[in-house]
Amino acid sequence: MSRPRLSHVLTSLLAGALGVALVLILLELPAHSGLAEPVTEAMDRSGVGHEVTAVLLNFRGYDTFLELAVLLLAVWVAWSLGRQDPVPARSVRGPVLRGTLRHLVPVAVLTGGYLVWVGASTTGGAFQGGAVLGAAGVMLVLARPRSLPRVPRLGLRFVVALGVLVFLASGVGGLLGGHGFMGYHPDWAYALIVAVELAAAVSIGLGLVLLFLGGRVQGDDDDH
Amino acid sequence: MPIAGLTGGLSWAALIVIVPLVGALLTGLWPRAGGWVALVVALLTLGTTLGGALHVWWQGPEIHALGGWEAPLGIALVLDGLAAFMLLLTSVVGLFVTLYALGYVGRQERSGRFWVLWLWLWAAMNALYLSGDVFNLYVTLELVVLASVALVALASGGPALVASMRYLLLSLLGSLAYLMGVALLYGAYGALDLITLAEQVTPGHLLMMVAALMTVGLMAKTALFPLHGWLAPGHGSAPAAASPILSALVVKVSFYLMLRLWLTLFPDLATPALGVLMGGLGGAAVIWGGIMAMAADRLKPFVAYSTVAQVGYLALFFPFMLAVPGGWRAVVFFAAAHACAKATVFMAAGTLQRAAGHDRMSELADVMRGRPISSFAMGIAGAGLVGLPFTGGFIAKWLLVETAIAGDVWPWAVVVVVGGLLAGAYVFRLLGPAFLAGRGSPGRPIAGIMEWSTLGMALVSIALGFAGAASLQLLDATVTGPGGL
Amino acid sequence: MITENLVGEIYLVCGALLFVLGVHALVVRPHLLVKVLAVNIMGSGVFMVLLTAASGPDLIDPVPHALVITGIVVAVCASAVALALMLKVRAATGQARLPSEAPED
Amino acid sequence: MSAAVAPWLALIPGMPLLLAFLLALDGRGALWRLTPLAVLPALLGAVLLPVGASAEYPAVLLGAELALDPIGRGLLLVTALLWGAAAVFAQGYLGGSAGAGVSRLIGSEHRHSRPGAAPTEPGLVRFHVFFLLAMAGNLGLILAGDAMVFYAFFALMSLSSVGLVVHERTREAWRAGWVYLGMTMLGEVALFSGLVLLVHGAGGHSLAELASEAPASPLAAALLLIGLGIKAGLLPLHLWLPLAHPAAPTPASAVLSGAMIKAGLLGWMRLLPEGEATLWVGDLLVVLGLLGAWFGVVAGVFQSRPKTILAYSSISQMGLMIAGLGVAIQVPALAPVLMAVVGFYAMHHGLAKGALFLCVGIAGRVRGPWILAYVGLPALALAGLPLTSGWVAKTALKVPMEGPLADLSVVLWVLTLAAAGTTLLMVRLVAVMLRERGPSRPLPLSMSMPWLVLVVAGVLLPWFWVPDWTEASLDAYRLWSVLWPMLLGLVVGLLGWAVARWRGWGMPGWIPEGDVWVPLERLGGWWLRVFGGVPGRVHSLWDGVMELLGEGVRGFWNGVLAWAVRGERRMVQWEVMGVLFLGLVLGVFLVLALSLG
Repeated sequence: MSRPRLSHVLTSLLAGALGVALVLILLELPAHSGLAEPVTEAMDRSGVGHEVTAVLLNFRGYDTFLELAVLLLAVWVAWSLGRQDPVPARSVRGPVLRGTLRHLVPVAVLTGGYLVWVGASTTGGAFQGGAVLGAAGVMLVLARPRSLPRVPRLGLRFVVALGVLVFLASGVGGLLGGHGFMGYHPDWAYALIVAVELAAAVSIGLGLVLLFLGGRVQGDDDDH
Repeated sequence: MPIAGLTGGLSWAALIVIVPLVGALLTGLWPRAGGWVALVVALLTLGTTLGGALHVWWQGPEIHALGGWEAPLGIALVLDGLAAFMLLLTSVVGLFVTLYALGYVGRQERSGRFWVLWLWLWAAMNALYLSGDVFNLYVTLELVVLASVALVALASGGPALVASMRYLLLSLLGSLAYLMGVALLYGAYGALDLITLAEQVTPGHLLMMVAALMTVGLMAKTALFPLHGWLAPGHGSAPAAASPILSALVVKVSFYLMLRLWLTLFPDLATPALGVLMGGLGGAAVIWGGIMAMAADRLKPFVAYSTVAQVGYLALFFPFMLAVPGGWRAVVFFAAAHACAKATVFMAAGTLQRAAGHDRMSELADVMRGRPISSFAMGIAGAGLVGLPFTGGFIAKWLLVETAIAGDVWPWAVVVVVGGLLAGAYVFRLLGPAFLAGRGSPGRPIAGIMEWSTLGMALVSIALGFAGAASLQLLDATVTGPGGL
Repeated sequence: MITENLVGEIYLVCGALLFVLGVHALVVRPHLLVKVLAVNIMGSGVFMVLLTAASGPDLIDPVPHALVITGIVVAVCASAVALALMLKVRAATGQARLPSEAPED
Repeated sequence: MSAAVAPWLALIPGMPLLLAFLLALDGRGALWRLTPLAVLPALLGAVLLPVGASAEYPAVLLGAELALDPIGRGLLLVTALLWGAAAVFAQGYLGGSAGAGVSRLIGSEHRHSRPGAAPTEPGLVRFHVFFLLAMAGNLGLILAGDAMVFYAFFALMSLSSVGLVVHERTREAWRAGWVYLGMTMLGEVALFSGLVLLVHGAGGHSLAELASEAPASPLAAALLLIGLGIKAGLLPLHLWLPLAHPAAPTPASAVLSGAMIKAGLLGWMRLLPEGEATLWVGDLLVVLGLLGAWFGVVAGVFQSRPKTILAYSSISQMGLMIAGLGVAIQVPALAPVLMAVVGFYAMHHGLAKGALFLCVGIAGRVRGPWILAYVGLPALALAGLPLTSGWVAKTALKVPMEGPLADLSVVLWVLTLAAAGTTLLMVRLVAVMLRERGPSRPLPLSMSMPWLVLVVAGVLLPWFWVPDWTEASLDAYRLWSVLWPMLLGLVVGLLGWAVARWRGWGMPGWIPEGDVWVPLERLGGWWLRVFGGVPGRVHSLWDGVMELLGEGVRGFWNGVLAWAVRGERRMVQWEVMGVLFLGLVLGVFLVLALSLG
C-alpha cells in the first residue's frame, strides 16, 4: 500500500501547486470584450437574430459541424465496440411510467421543436432541442427497452447522420456558391440555418439515445 | 511571405477535408461497401492533397476563411507548407494502408467497423492539419482520439481493451489540458485564430502556463518519454491494419500540433533550458525505447517500442528551433521518414503474425524466410529506421546531425548517432532470423495485396530518400509566427 | 480587470479548482466510472473559466457560449465512448479499473 | 553526348542497384546470370565519357552530383573491370557447373537439391544481391561529386559486403563477419560525423566546395582518418582485413581486396582538408603507411593460407599508397603528381591483386606446377617486374620524391626495401600454392577468362594509360632501381624456400591470422575468465563472447533488460503516468518561468 499512498500524496501536491498557479494566473486576466464587437458588426449578415446561434451555425459553423461529427463518430465507436448489457435489462413494470410517457413524449417533442425554432432569435437551438428529444428517447427506452428502435438499419443510420449530412450539403453548397466552405448565401442563410438546426436536433436526439444504448440497437447486431 | 487568400470558389483546403469526410459518412451508412469507398477515397484524397501541395509549391500558402468569415471572427483553414507536407504524408501512407487493409479485413466479420473508423480518423487528421483555430483544433483532436481509441479496441480481448482505455483516459487528460490552454488564451487575448493570436501574444506567466499545459497535453498523445506507457500495449495489440495507422500517422498528428503551436504562438518562449529539458526527454526516449525493443519478445510490441524510441527524435525540434532558423524542418522530415518505415514494418509484422498464427519473435524465422516479399520490405524499412543510405531515414539522420552541428548544439548529434546504432542493434535482432539457415514456410494463406502493398510502402520510404530537397522547399512555405522561425 | 467583479473572481477560482480536483480524481481514484466523471469535472472547470471570459466590461461576448456548447457535446461524446469502453473492459477483465501493471506479454 | 551524361552517370551505380532489386524480388529465377552485365555502363562510361563529365540531380537526396575526374576515371575503369571479372568468375565458382564440392559454399538450402541441379538456391541469389549492392556502392562512390552521395555509396558498399564476408556461414565466416561489421559500423559513424563536420564548415555538400573552402578542422580530419582508414587497412585499423578476405568466397575477396579497400584511399584524396593545420595528417599517414608496408610483409610471410597472404600483401601495398598520399599532403607542391601516381598505383594493384585472388580460386582446380602459369605473371607484376604495371607504378611513385623539393631519402629507402618485401611475399605465396595437392578438375572458361582479362589489362595498362611514365621508366637506371630490390627479395625468398625444403622445415606460425586481433581476443577471454567468472576453457575473446552470451554478458544484459522492464511496468501504471503528467506540466512551466525571468 505504500506506493499508492506515495503517488496520492504526490498527486495532491502537484495538483495543488498547479491549482495555485492557475488561480494566480487567472486572477491576472485582463478585461476585454473578446470577439463581441466583430460578432455584433456581422450580425446583420448572419441570417439569424441571436448572437450565440449566429456564432454556432454561421461564424463558427465549422466547429459545430465537426462537433456533430464527433457525436456521429461516438455513435459509430460505441457501435464498433459492440453491445454489452442491454440497458435496462428489462422494462419497468407498472402503469405509472408508461402513463406519464404517453403524455410526456409528445410534449418533449414539441418542446424540442420549439427550442430549435426559437433558437434563431433568442436562447435555444439545436443542442437544447436535441437534448430534450434525446431525454424523451431515453425515457422511452427505459420504459420499453426492446420496442423503440425497431426501424430499418439503414434508416436509423441515415437519421443519426442526418445532421452531418445536411450541414455538409449546405457547406458544400456554400463552397460551390462562392461563399466559402460552410458559408451561406445571405438571402438563404436563415432557411438553411433552420434546416440544419432541425436536422441536427433530430440527429443529436437519436445519437444521445444510441449512445445511451451503448451504440447499437436490437436487430442491428450484424453489419455485414 | 505571400499568402494567397482564397475565400471564394473552390479551395484545395476545403476539398481535402470534404473528400474523406464524405467517404466516412458513406461507409457509416453502408458499412458493407467500406472497402471500395475507402479505396476511392484514398485515391481522391491523394489527388486532392497533391493538388493542394502543388498549389502551395507554386503559389504559396492558401488561407480559406470558412463561410467567408475572416479571422478573428471565423475559422480559417490554413494550407501551408507544413500542413501540405503532413497531408501528403498521410495520404500516401493512408493509400497503402487502405490497400493492405483490403486484404487484411477482407470479408472478415465486422470489417465494416474498421472502414468507418479509419475513414473518420483520416478525415479528422486532415481537418486537424488544416485547422488554423485553437478551439477548432481541440475538436479535431477529439475526433482523432475517439477514432484511434476505437481502432485499438477493435482487437477485442482484455489487453487491447485495457490499453485503449488507458490511451483514452490519457488522451482526454491531454485534451483537457490543451483546452484549458485555449480558455486561458481566449481569456487573455480574446481570439482563437492562430495567426491573430500569434500577433498578440506576449511572453508572460500566462503564456508560459498555456505553453506548459498544451505542450505536455500533446506530449502525452505523442507518447514522448516518460508519458509513453500507453503506446506499446496499445499499438502492439491493435489490429494489424490499425497499428500502422496509429504508429505512423496518429502519433505525428499531436507532434504536428505541438510544432505548429511552438512555431506560431510560443517562439518567444523557446529557451535553451527548455531545449535541454525536452531534448533530454527525447534522448531518454531514444535509449529507453531501444532497450525496451531489445527486451520485447513479441513482434508487434517490439515495433511499438521502436516507435517510442523514434518519437524521441521528434522532441529535438525544441533545441533545434532555437539553434537554427528552420531547424525544425529536419525533424519534420524525420517524422515523414519514420512514418513510411514504421508503417511498412507494422504491415509486414501483421502479415507475418497472420501467416504464423502468432508473433513470438523467436519462432518467426521460418515464416520470414517463407515470405520473402514481406521480409524484404521489412528489411528496407529497417534500413530506414536505422538511417542507412538510400532511404528517407538517411536523409533525415543527415539533416538532424547537420542541424545539430550547424546550430552548435552537437550533443543532439550524438543522440542521433547513438540512437542510430541502437536502432541498428534492434533492427538486426528483427531481421537476423531471416538470414539463419533453415527452410522457409509461407504459413497460413495471406491475401497477396497485403504483401505487395507492404512492398509498395517500403518503396515509398526509399523514394522519400530522393525527395529531401523538394520536401525542405515545400516546408519553407510555412506560415509561422512573427518570430519567423 | 475582469476580477473587479467578485462573481468573475469566484468563477475563475472555482474553475481552476474544479480542473485540478478533476485531475486529482482522474489520477488517484481507481474506478473507471469515477475517472470518467473526473474528466467531466475537469471539463466543467475549463468551461467556467471560458464563460468568465464572456463577461466583458460592456458587451457580452457570445463566442465563449458557443464554445462551451460545443465543448459540452464533445465532452458528452467522449464520456459516452469512455463508458462504453468501460463496460467492455469490465466484461473482459472482470473489473472496471485499470490493472496496476501491464499484462504479461 | 552531353545530353546523355546525366542518365549515363546515374546508370553506372543504378544498373547494379536495379538488378539487385529485381534479384531480391525474384528470389528463385536465373536472373543472377546477368550480374556481369551490371558493370557495362561503368566500363563504357570509363572509356567513352569525357573527363570532367558531371551531372547534377537536384531532386535526389539533398541535391546530388556525380562527376568523373581523371583519378575517378582510372579507378572506375579498373573497378568496373575487376567487378565484371569477379562477377563472371562467380558464375563458375559458385554456379551450378561447380558440382557438389561447392554446394557447401552456397548455404544449407543447397543441401536439399541434387548436386548439379539448376542452381537457383536462395543462398546463391543472396550472394549476387549483396554482390550487386556492393558493386553499386563501389562504382557510385568513385563518381560521387558531393559528400552525401559519397557517404551513401560508401555505406552501401561497406554494409553490403558484410553479406559477402559471412556468405559461407561457417564459424570462421561469422567471426570475420562480426569483426568486419563492428569495425565497419565504427568507420561509418566516424566517416558520417567527419563528413557532416566538413559540410558544415564548407557550407555545401559538393566535394569541390569541401576541398576549396573547408577549414582544416582537426576533429573532422581525425574522424575521416579513422572512418576511411578502417576501409583502407591503415595499420592499427587493419584488423578486419586478414580475417575477412580469407573468409569470403573467392570472387568476393577479389573485389574486397582489389577494389573496395581503394575507397578509403579515394576518400582521403577527395576529402582530406589541405592546409598547415593538417600537416600532421600527412606525417601520420607516411609513418603508418610505411609501417603498414613492412608489417604486411612480415605478418604475411608467416601465413600458410594463400588468401591470408594476399590479404597481408594488400595491407602492405596499401601502406605504400598511403605513404605516397601522406607525402603529397606534407609537400603540397608534389601533391598533383603524387595524387595521380597513387591513383595509378591503385589501378595497378587492383588488377594484379584481383588476378591473384582469382588464382586462388583456380588453384582449387589446377594442381601442381601448372598453377605457376596462372599465378606467376600477376605475382611478378605486383613485385614490380619490368614492363608490367607494377614496374611503372613503383617507378612513378619514386620519381617525384627524388626531386629537390623535400628530403625524402628515408621514405625512398623504405619504399625500395618494401619492394623486396613484396617479392618475398609473392615467393611465399607461390610456395604455399604449389604445396596444395589433390585431383585437378576441369577449369571452366568462366573462371579462366576473367583471370586472363585482368592479367592482360595489367600488362597493357601502363602503355595505354600513362605512356609518358612508361617510356620514362625504360631508362636503365630506373630499371635497375626497381629490379635490384626485386631480385633481392627473390633470392632471399628462394633461398629460404630451398633451405626449408632441404631440412624439411615448416613455416612457424609466429604471427597468427588476424595478428593483433588474436592476442586481443585472448586477452579478452582471459579477462572474462578471471574477472567475468566465465567457466570453462576460454581461448579467445570470440570464445569468451560466445560463452558469455550463455553466461555473463547475457546475465548482465538480462539484468539491464529486467530492470528496464520493471521500470516500464511502473511507468505504465496509471497513477505514475498521472504524476508524471502533472510533474511535467509544472516542470515545463517552471523551466520557462525561471529561464525567462
